[in-house]
Amino acid sequence: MVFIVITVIKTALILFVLLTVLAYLQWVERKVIAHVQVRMGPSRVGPHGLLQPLADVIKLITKEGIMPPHANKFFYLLAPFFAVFMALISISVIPFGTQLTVGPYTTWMQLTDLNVGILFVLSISAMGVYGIALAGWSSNNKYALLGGLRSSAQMISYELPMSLAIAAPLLIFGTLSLRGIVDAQSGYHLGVIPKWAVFAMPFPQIFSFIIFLIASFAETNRVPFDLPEAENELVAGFHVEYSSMTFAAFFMAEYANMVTVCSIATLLFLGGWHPLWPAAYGSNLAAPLIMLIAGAICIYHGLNPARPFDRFTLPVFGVVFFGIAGLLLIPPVVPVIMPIFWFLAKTGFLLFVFIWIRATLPRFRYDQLMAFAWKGLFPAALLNLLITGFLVALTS
Amino acid sequence: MQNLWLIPAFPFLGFLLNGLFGRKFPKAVINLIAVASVLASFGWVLKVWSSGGDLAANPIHEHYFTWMQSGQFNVGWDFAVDKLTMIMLFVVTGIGSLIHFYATGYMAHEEGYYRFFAYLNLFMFFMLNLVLGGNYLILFVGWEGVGLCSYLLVGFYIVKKSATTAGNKAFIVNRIGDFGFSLAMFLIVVNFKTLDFTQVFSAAPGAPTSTLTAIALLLLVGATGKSAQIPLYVWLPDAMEGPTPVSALIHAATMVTAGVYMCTRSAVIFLHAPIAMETVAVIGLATAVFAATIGLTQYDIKKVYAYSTVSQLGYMFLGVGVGAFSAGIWHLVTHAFFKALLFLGAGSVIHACHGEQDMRHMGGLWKYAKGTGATLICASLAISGFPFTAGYFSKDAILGAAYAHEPWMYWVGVVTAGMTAFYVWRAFWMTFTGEYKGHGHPHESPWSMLGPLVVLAILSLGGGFFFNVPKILDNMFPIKEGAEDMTLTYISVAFGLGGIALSYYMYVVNTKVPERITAGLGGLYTLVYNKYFVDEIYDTAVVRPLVDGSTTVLWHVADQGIIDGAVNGVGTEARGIGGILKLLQGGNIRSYATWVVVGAVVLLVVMGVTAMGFAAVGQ
Amino acid sequence: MDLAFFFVFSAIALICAINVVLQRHPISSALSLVGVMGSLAVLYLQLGGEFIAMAQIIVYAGAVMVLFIFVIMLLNAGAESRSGKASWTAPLLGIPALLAFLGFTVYYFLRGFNNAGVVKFGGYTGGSAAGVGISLFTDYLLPFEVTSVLILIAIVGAIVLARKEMD
Amino acid sequence: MPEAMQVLQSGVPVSWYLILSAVLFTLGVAGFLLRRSVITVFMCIELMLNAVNLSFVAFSNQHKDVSGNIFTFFVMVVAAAEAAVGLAIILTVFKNRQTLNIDEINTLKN
Repeated sequence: MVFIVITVIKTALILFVLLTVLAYLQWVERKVIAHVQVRMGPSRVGPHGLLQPLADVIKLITKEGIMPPHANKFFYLLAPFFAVFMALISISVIPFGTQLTVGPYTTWMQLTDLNVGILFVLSISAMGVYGIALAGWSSNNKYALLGGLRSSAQMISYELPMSLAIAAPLLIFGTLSLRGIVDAQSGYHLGVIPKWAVFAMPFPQIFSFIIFLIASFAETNRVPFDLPEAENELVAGFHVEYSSMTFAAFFMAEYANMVTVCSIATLLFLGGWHPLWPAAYGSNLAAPLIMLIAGAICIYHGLNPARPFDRFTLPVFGVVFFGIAGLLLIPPVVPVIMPIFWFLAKTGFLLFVFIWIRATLPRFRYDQLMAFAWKGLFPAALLNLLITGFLVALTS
Repeated sequence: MQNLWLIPAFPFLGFLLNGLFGRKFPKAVINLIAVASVLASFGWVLKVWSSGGDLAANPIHEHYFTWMQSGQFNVGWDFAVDKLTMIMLFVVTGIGSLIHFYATGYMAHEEGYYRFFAYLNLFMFFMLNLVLGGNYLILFVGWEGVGLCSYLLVGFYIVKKSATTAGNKAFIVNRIGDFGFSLAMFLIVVNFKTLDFTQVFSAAPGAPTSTLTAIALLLLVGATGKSAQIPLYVWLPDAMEGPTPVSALIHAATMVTAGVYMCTRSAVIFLHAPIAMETVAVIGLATAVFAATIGLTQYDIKKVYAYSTVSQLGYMFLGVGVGAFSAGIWHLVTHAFFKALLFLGAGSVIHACHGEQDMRHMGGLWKYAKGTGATLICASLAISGFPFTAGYFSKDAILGAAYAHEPWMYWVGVVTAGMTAFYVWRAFWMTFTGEYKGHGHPHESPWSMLGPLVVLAILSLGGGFFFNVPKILDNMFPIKEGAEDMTLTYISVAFGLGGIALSYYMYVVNTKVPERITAGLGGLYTLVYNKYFVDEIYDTAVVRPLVDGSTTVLWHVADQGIIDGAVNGVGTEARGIGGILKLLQGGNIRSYATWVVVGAVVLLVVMGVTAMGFAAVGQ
Repeated sequence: MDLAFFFVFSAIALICAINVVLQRHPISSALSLVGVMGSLAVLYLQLGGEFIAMAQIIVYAGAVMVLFIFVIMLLNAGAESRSGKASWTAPLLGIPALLAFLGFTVYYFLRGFNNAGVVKFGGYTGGSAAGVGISLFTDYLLPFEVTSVLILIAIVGAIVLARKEMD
Repeated sequence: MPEAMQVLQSGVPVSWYLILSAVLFTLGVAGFLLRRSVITVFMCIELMLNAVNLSFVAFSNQHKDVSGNIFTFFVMVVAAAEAAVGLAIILTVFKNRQTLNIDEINTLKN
């Protein structure tokens, strides 16, 4: 009974946080890209456009949902649901932190831990193709169909290097459970270098990390592999016919997938919630320090504002940041919050890389995409797996 | 953990670097990589030797990973080092590095420079695998690998037809031997359920003599192939088409002695198979004398040394065959010294004469190439068993053991020793004394070539003192007593000196004698000069029949006649029957499927009505 | 608990399987087949075959069926046509035979396995990735290697067949 | 029957899985017999394979022996290869005959 209650609470919490993050991730993306391109980005709705996501949601809800003629209604409506379902479900096996004890109850910061967790994630991402393929097929539109075909081919092709890249670190960890994987990366070489997979002996998994990142760009249909929704050739690819909430569903699915692959990369290669350097050298102070700096910056810009309303908004943010910093310094909070902080920091960094790449790179041509997958990425992943296996066999 | 795997790893790394990127590298880099890699493994061997402790009491054995496992059969990637291996390691890496160094000078002006050194490093890798291997399969990997490298290097001058054919010959003849070897391994697996040396040798004494004899004989087949013994020696002389450093390293010092090493390694099996031992001894002796007689008449300097290599290998097998394993290994070591020296010297001579190999067009080189000449003198003394040179000790040990075993073997061996001395010195006189009859101006070789020569010369003079192999291997192969009769030594030495003197008389004092002897002997001479027509005999006796037989019998008769006839007959028959059955073929897949289902139901009914059906179902 | 689990997912599997047979449109059949595979994967989990369950989803649902859908989309295959001379052997002879087949098998299973024991979660964990892997690379090594050759052949065959110009 | 109830409390009888697999197999065969689209027929074959896999896994659970899982694994591999080649064949057939109706693909007869 208690177990069920706890699980329900955890589910609600995770879902709430995740959905908020998804909404604001899009705001962050627009802001970052804007600043990369020396624009201001959303700034009308609320201070610094902070309420933009809300406005978008309202807009999407109130729009009219259009049903294209001669479309297969059932699949047309099933597709977005399927996509978002598959995108959200794999979050359930991702551990965010260590054990958490509230009064008499102790639980892991993770919905559930499967013995084959990583395989589960792989299988879910494999199922993700259906949403897009169905959408492309069922909306009875040649651009959509092309987009669907492209994306299914692309996803199948890039799943191989992805799986191979995942297999290499698994050889070192010797477990498939995500929690076990993170535990296997605890500790430090020479007391300072973290035992993450990217620094793992006998063969640092840096290559498989890079391969995994590239493949996950393709898996999430992000630039430079966003051919399924290439605006200028396929107008909008598989979701050209979708509008209002169904369109929002696809949008959400894409961002949810981003979050998933980033957290998987964090767990597999960047040591999950383990800090970058030992707590002995004060890794626990990193979080409050960052918050303090952020607060200081806000205050400073508030005192000599660039825009009129900065005079009011920025100091408020500064105070908020100071408050968070103070919160992070409370001893009982530290052991609970630090793992989460490190996990979120790494994931956030990877998400930033995703956005950064989108702001930087142009799109591949389709044949280049396939050639890259089969002639470049796949052999590289295979070779990496081979070397890793050989060295592991030699040293174990 | 001594990390033995590093020893072969260094040359392999060199091979990868030179083989993959050598095309881009300047020669200096290629030299550096090639020589440094071999030197590195030599250094690691030294390190292992110094820190290895008492190898006799507790040999090193390292298991890296299970290579293949199926049922109870299990082969691991094991390296093992005992004293025998240690000796071989020193010979291979030591002489290997010397010859690499020499090759940098000798090959300086050749095409495909990087290719040559890549192959050479690859050879070192496989040879070290062969020596280090802790079970027959690893040994076999090395065994095949060195065969491959020998093929690649013999055919190194890819534009020369003769070179490529020689490479093919070496490879194909070796196949026969390897076939025997693999059969032997199968037998071992069947009888002992393992290929691991220690397990096999601990189990061997218990096995029936017949089995052991079969295994030993098959191993011997393999050895004759790799070590150029009768009847499979024919490839070695042709292998001289390869560059001279290759002849020195592969076809004199290391690879060709692999057979001897393998037989010594399997000593336990051989000791329990007396018949096989006799065979080994007889084959060794026969090869020794046979090759020696051919060597008497050759004019190509490298051919002369090649045949002397064959006959010296015969000596080693004689030693193994009469049970003096340590003596065989001893001769292996010393022979590695002076024969490598002979070949390198020959290479230097050829270098001096602008690629001329026929001794009739040389002569009088002494005043041009004193260094080469001096080193060659040392080598020739050593091989003819001049007292207190390296060859003297080892050959003497073998002959003594042979006498203790069978006096007549001793006498034949002694006569062979005389012949050896004769033709080696004949070669020396013909090259270095008299007038220069070649073209161009001969010149001394660069120091990169002379340096190794000097080192090897010292070794061939003093090697007997430095490495007293029988003492080192005393715990593995107890020294045979009874060979202490000094008169035997005197006799063999006398024969050796006699050979030298006779050759001096015939080729320096009175150079008319040889023609007269050739004229006198007539047919016999042509017979020997043409190497007893063995190649021709093999050609008519083995190759032609195979080709013709397969064309006439297999192709025309068997294939076209019987098989095709049968097939066509069946075809016509089938067409007849099909004519009736085709009425069932509606071409509709679903109706076929229906019939399948009906068949399944019938099967189930049968299962049901028969009691065994229920038994099967209800497990 | 186990019973409810079994009933739910076997029901889904059965409904989807019936759907596979009855749906007129290939895509509908394909998706129903995906449903069958998914529920079978869950049943595998219950039977203690974790690895196989995941492999079922990754390989079958994730790759094979996607290939099917891909081809269906490529050929733009609509609802099947009733043209062509149908064979009446199939329904007339096949269906009764099929029913007989079903009856016999079910009878044998009930008869032969009535005391074969019961299945429950965690009752058997040999099907974990480790268990499968160890058995696969020791006892079944040779078949494993052979399958790799099989796959190679399949790849070559597929490429040769699907080339643009069949020259 | 109290003991039967008690058995059911403890878990699901293996035989039920086998019966389920038998039914699925039968459905697959039925689809093979009744459907006309080549692709659907092919999918029915996959359905039969899945049914057999289920019985394999059930046996493996019954005998507490992993071999059943291994067989399933091999069946999957073979099915994947088969799907690749089979679909390629279907593509070629469609290219040459512009039809997917299995009743019209019947030139191999008499």
